[in-house]
Amino acid sequence: MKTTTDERASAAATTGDRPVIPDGATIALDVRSLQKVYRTQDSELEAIRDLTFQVPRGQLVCIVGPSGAGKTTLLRCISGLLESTSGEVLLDDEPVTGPPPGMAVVFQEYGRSLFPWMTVRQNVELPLREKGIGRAERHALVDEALDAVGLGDVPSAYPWQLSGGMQQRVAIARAVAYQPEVLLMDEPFAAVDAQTRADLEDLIRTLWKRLGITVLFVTHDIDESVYLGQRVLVLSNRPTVVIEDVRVDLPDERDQLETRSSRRFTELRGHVYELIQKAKKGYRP
Amino acid sequence: MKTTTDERASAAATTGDRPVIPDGATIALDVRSLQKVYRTQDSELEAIRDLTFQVPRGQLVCIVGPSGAGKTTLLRCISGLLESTSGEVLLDDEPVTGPPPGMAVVFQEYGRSLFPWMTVRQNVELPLREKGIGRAERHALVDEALDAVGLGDVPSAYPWQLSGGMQQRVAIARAVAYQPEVLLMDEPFAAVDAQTRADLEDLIRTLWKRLGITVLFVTHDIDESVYLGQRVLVLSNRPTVVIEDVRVDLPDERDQLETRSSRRFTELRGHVYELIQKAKKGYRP
Amino acid sequence: MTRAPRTRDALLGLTGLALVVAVVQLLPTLGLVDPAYLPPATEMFSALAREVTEASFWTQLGETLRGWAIGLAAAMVAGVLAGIVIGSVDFLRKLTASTIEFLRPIPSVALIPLVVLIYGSKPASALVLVVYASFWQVLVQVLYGVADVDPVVRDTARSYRFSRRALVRRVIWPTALPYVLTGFRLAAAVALILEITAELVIGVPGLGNAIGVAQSSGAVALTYALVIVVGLVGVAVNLGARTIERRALHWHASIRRDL
Amino acid sequence: MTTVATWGRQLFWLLALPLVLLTLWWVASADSTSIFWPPLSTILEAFPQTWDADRIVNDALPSLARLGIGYALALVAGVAGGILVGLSRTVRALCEPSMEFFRAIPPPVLVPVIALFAGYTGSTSKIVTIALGCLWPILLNTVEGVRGLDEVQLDTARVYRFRSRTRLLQVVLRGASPQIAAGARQALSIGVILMVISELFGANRGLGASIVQFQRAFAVPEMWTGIILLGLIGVALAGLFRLVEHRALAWYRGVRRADRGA
Amino acid sequence: GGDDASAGDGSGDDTTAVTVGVIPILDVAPIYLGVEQGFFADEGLDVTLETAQGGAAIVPGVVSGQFQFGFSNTISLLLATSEGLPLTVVADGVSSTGEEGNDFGAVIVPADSDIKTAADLEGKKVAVNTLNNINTTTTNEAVRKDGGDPSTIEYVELAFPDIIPAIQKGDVDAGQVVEPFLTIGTSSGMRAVTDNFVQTDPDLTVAMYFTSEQFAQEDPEVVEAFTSAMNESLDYAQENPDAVREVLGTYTELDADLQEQVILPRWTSEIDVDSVELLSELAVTDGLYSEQPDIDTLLP
Ligand SMILES: Nc1ncnc2c1ncn2[C@@H]1O[C@H](COP(=O)(O)OP(=O)(O)OP(=O)(O)O)[C@@H](O)[C@H]1O
Ligand SMILES: Nc1ncnc2c1ncn2[C@@H]1O[C@H](COP(=O)(O)OP(=O)(O)OP(=O)(O)O)[C@@H](O)[C@H]1O
Ligand SMILES: [Mg+2]
Ligand SMILES: [Mg+2]
Repeated sequence: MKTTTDERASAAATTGDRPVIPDGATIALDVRSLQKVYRTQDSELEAIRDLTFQVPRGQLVCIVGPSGAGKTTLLRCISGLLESTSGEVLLDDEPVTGPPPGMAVVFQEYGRSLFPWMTVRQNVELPLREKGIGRAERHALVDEALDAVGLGDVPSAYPWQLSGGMQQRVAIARAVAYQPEVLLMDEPFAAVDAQTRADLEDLIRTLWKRLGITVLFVTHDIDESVYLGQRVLVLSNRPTVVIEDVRVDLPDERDQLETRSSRRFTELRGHVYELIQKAKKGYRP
Repeated sequence: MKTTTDERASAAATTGDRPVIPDGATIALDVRSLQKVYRTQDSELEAIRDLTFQVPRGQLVCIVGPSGAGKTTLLRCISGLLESTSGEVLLDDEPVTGPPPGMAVVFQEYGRSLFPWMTVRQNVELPLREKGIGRAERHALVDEALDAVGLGDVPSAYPWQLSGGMQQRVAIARAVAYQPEVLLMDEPFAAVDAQTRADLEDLIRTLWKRLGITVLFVTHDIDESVYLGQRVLVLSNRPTVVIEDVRVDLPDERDQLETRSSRRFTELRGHVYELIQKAKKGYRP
Repeated sequence: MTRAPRTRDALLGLTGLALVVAVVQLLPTLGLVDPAYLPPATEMFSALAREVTEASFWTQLGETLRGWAIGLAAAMVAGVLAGIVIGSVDFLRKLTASTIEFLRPIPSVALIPLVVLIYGSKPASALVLVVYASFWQVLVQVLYGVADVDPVVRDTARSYRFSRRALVRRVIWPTALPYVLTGFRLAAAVALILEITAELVIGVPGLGNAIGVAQSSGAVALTYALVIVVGLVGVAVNLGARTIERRALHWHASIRRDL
Repeated sequence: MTTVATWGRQLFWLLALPLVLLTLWWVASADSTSIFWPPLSTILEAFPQTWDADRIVNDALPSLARLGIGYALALVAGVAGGILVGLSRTVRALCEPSMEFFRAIPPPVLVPVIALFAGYTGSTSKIVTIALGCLWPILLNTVEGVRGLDEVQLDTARVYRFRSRTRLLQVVLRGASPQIAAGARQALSIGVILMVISELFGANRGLGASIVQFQRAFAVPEMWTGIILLGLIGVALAGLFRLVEHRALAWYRGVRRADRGA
Repeated sequence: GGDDASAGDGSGDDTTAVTVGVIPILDVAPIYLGVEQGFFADEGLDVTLETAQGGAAIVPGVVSGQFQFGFSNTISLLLATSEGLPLTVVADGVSSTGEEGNDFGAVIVPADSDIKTAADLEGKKVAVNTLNNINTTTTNEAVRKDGGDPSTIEYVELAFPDIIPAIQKGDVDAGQVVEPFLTIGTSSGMRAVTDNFVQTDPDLTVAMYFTSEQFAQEDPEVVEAFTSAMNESLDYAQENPDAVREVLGTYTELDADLQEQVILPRWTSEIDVDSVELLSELAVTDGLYSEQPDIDTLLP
């Protein structure tokens, strides 16, 4: 039995006139009253207070929020790397207890997530091998992914021989080559230049459309969140709750120049910017 | 004998009608035909081919360039952490051989540049102690810097208890509290949210004006480079050379809303964007 | 490019050894110690020069090296396997911690009569001592190494759902490798020490036995000459370990920085 | 409430396996007639008579005191030397072969040389023997720890021009401390071993000397009690060590745990 | 040193291979000599000599069957017997010469020491190679006979090679040594204070060859053959001191001068039962064990 759109989630959509979750969509990801408290020896820190949202299969959701809000924490809970304090995360109606199959994560600490003892190519290839993909296909996927992120020429370099942006792109290539069903990305373009960033944005949208994957994309770039997402989840300051679930009612075909200069884009980004400013000032719904 | 403006540098300015280096300014930083080749066991990689530029005392220079161009390499050469292969770097007419006094650096790998065994406060305070600043003043500086980056409430946390953006802000606070004469920053705002980023941009400009420091600021955000800098150095693809030395002839008083919406700002950012695109395509002067 | 500094290193190492030799030469000749108990280096070397011409010396050296190598290899295999298994299974790690602490400090030397009793034939009893003593060295290093896996790296592997095998081979093993090599170097020395001691005390044929004979005959220079041989074996082992390290750990910060 | 439970759990982990092994030993040795494998019950009976107050005060304690002093010396020398060697490629190249040379020499043959300088009968030569043996794991691990330090951290220290003292104490030492701890831990058990070996020479009292004398007098159950006592001392010292490590490396455990989300 | 000592021509048809655990010192010269002379081969034994550092390692070796025979000092054998180890002596090993001032073991002191007689050792620090063993027992007895109180002596254990330097450095006041260290000591100007073996009993049986009871029962013929060859070797050694001095070079590292100078012990095929009994009594006096073991089971 698959859950479908529920009242609560649609009610949260305040921008645009359609709900953030289309009627009848299959829910891939269901986050229910998630709470996360970090416990240290002598103190407790509530990172996430109460998060509830649903993501239908094949949706591209951007998550924005002030620095230190709890976005990384959220992604780590969803990916099953971190145990939540209360509430639950369901993926395809199964509670997440450990990393589920078919999920790829691009970590915020991209540098540390690469294996320094392997070349770029080996880093990208290893998860594919683990997935059991044959040699020929694997090679094709790796080459394609590395080309797509503009690193076709350095497959035999080691991560520590690369610049920060290049390391980040290796991590992206690894996730892309993996052909996941669910893709979690934590500020994946933070270290690349504007032009590369635009290219990578388009790459993610292309992939997403082609493979029909569900994407959760954490970013600090408001323009990026609006340009990329079908929906932007704006989080409050720590302890985190959802301030607003913004539906991005831009046409599905997006273009770096055209879309970004459209009136609706400007409106939306203005709206999100305002929300962030409110969040920073401590506003909570 | 202090070097002053030289022909070559002024000739490089192509935007605006005044040279990028005002006549008669004292040169703080003089980079002369800098070349850097990375040598590994069996290969060589030329990161920087030939860089020559000068920065007068108290100027705020932004550096942009494609990912993997060699910006970090350049900063590391300037800070004396990396030996150049040929050419030289002069700081106040002294050749740089090791880290010079009065310089602060915010590393691109902000997370790794914090000492995990020290609290946030200790991390910020230690360089001040090393500089020989008295207890009371030190405390005031640390508090001020932490407040300025919005971390006044977590001084006794450890870096690993912080989010990525918070870690980055600790590294910034450390550099700011140090009150350097020369400040090198390598994509220092990559991991913070838009609002915080704007605040930090203004913080850097305020500090720069107040203390009259020389700032080299590497960024991927073209708007940021134009908003912040008096001058934007656009680098080519690896092996790096200067594509263009853009003078930012915006008024000295800048404002997030006003400046960014001015016509000249849009022109400049468009120009820089074009340069980056050219650089990405492999254009070299 | 990389050769030059390595030659320089070798020269420096030789300089260091030469300094030691000079000190050993000067102490007795200047009368700081009685040459009857610490003969000048030249005498040691001439005793050594005489010794290396005898076939029996080479037989003894061979016996010592064989016992040492077999024991060390066994300890390495056992220590690495046990270390990885225990280290990566939380339950086992907790369960065995106290027992490991208990067994580790029991001096192998104290086990000699038992060992002689159980493993009648002699090289085997030296072997047991060697394996017992060096096993702990390796095990403990591997345990530390396994615990040192970068959490982000571990998470990456987990999120891509690496199999256990791949986790061990691709993530845990490379992280633990620097520790394993340190363990190897510690264990190699301990194994040599135990091999020699066993030869000395139980009478297992080998260099240690020769040292014992020389000692109880009051042949001081010869004793030192044999000790020098033992030390040189140690130096050779370390050179080998360093070479392996340079190849296997070329990606590691410690090696990278040396380039 | 929770602390009681935590203690209980820790006690369980501490004792579970040893108890199982002891039971096995007990059962396996119960009917033993072999001189060298006396029944565990015999050994345990011999324990209190063998290690009476006199033995503890006059044999065990002086040995432990020597161990403590030797270990402390090794710690200081090993860490200081290790940092020196680890930081400088030149020093490393200069010292390494000589270090390896001395490290390979078994203490039993080195002891006469030590005695030549430190005296034959007093505590000094024993302390030096212990210190020399403990030195290597500490030194080696320190060297490796220093060599593996994070480059960005070192760069940070350089850029902010930390004085060498600060750089050594606050950056190098702290950063290498997890691995130094690994070495120190290893040295601890080597120290116990050497405490025994050092008493094979020029001693008339001491823990190790007692065990050796039992062994030579074929007092097998007593010898076993000595071996067990050594093991117990090892466990106790390891526990003590863990207490210290727990405090000194709190940050390190934090870093590790942080990403596991505790 | 070469090890062609075992290259005897005992390649008869029904030779029995036996391994003997010995200590590479002067005392065991007869067995090396006997092997060289073919005495063992004549008895149908193919002897392999394995050296160990001390009796403590040889006794377990014999009990476990790794060595068929071993060489150990009398006190060690008594101790082993008192702890219930099943051992049987098969031949005498080495005995005191019985000549004052000319024995193979003595307590030595620096030439200028104020220790003149055994009684002067009272309250002094004396080095021995093994605590609570034959050397302390006999030294104690020598002191006792000289009218001193041996309980005040502080014994320190040092390996033989280290005793002389320890005396010279003043770390100890005196030391009990055997050959070749006695000669090394006296030739470097030290003075023998008392011949502890002779003082205890001029006929003192210092060490013996032994086997395990089990082996003695299972292979009485081999034991008999060994005893007879061993006795022959002992007598031969006693009669041919030059041959002894020569064979020393094959299994020790003594230099040529020392080979000539060392005082040889006395070797005899007769076990002096009285002296063994005396040692056993003295061991009780010294507290090595509380109850005398049954000497008859130990001795043949
Ligand atoms: N291991 C930890 N122990 C204690 N507190 C932690 C830990 N990890 C994160 N926190 C705290 O949890 C809060 C949320 O952190 P998180 O990393 O999720 O933020 P974020 O939204 O990803 O921020 P950024 O955009 O800066 O990366 C922060 O206040 C941080 O201090
Ligand atoms: N240690 C190294 N060994 C070999 N090559 C290196 C090393 N460090 C950097 N490089 C190479 O030098 C080039 C420039 O690197 P650098 O880090 O300076 O780039 P960058 O401009 O800072 O890029 P980014 O914006 O992505 O951080 C890259 O191609 C990189 O692969
Ligand atoms: Mg984050
Ligand atoms: Mg960079």
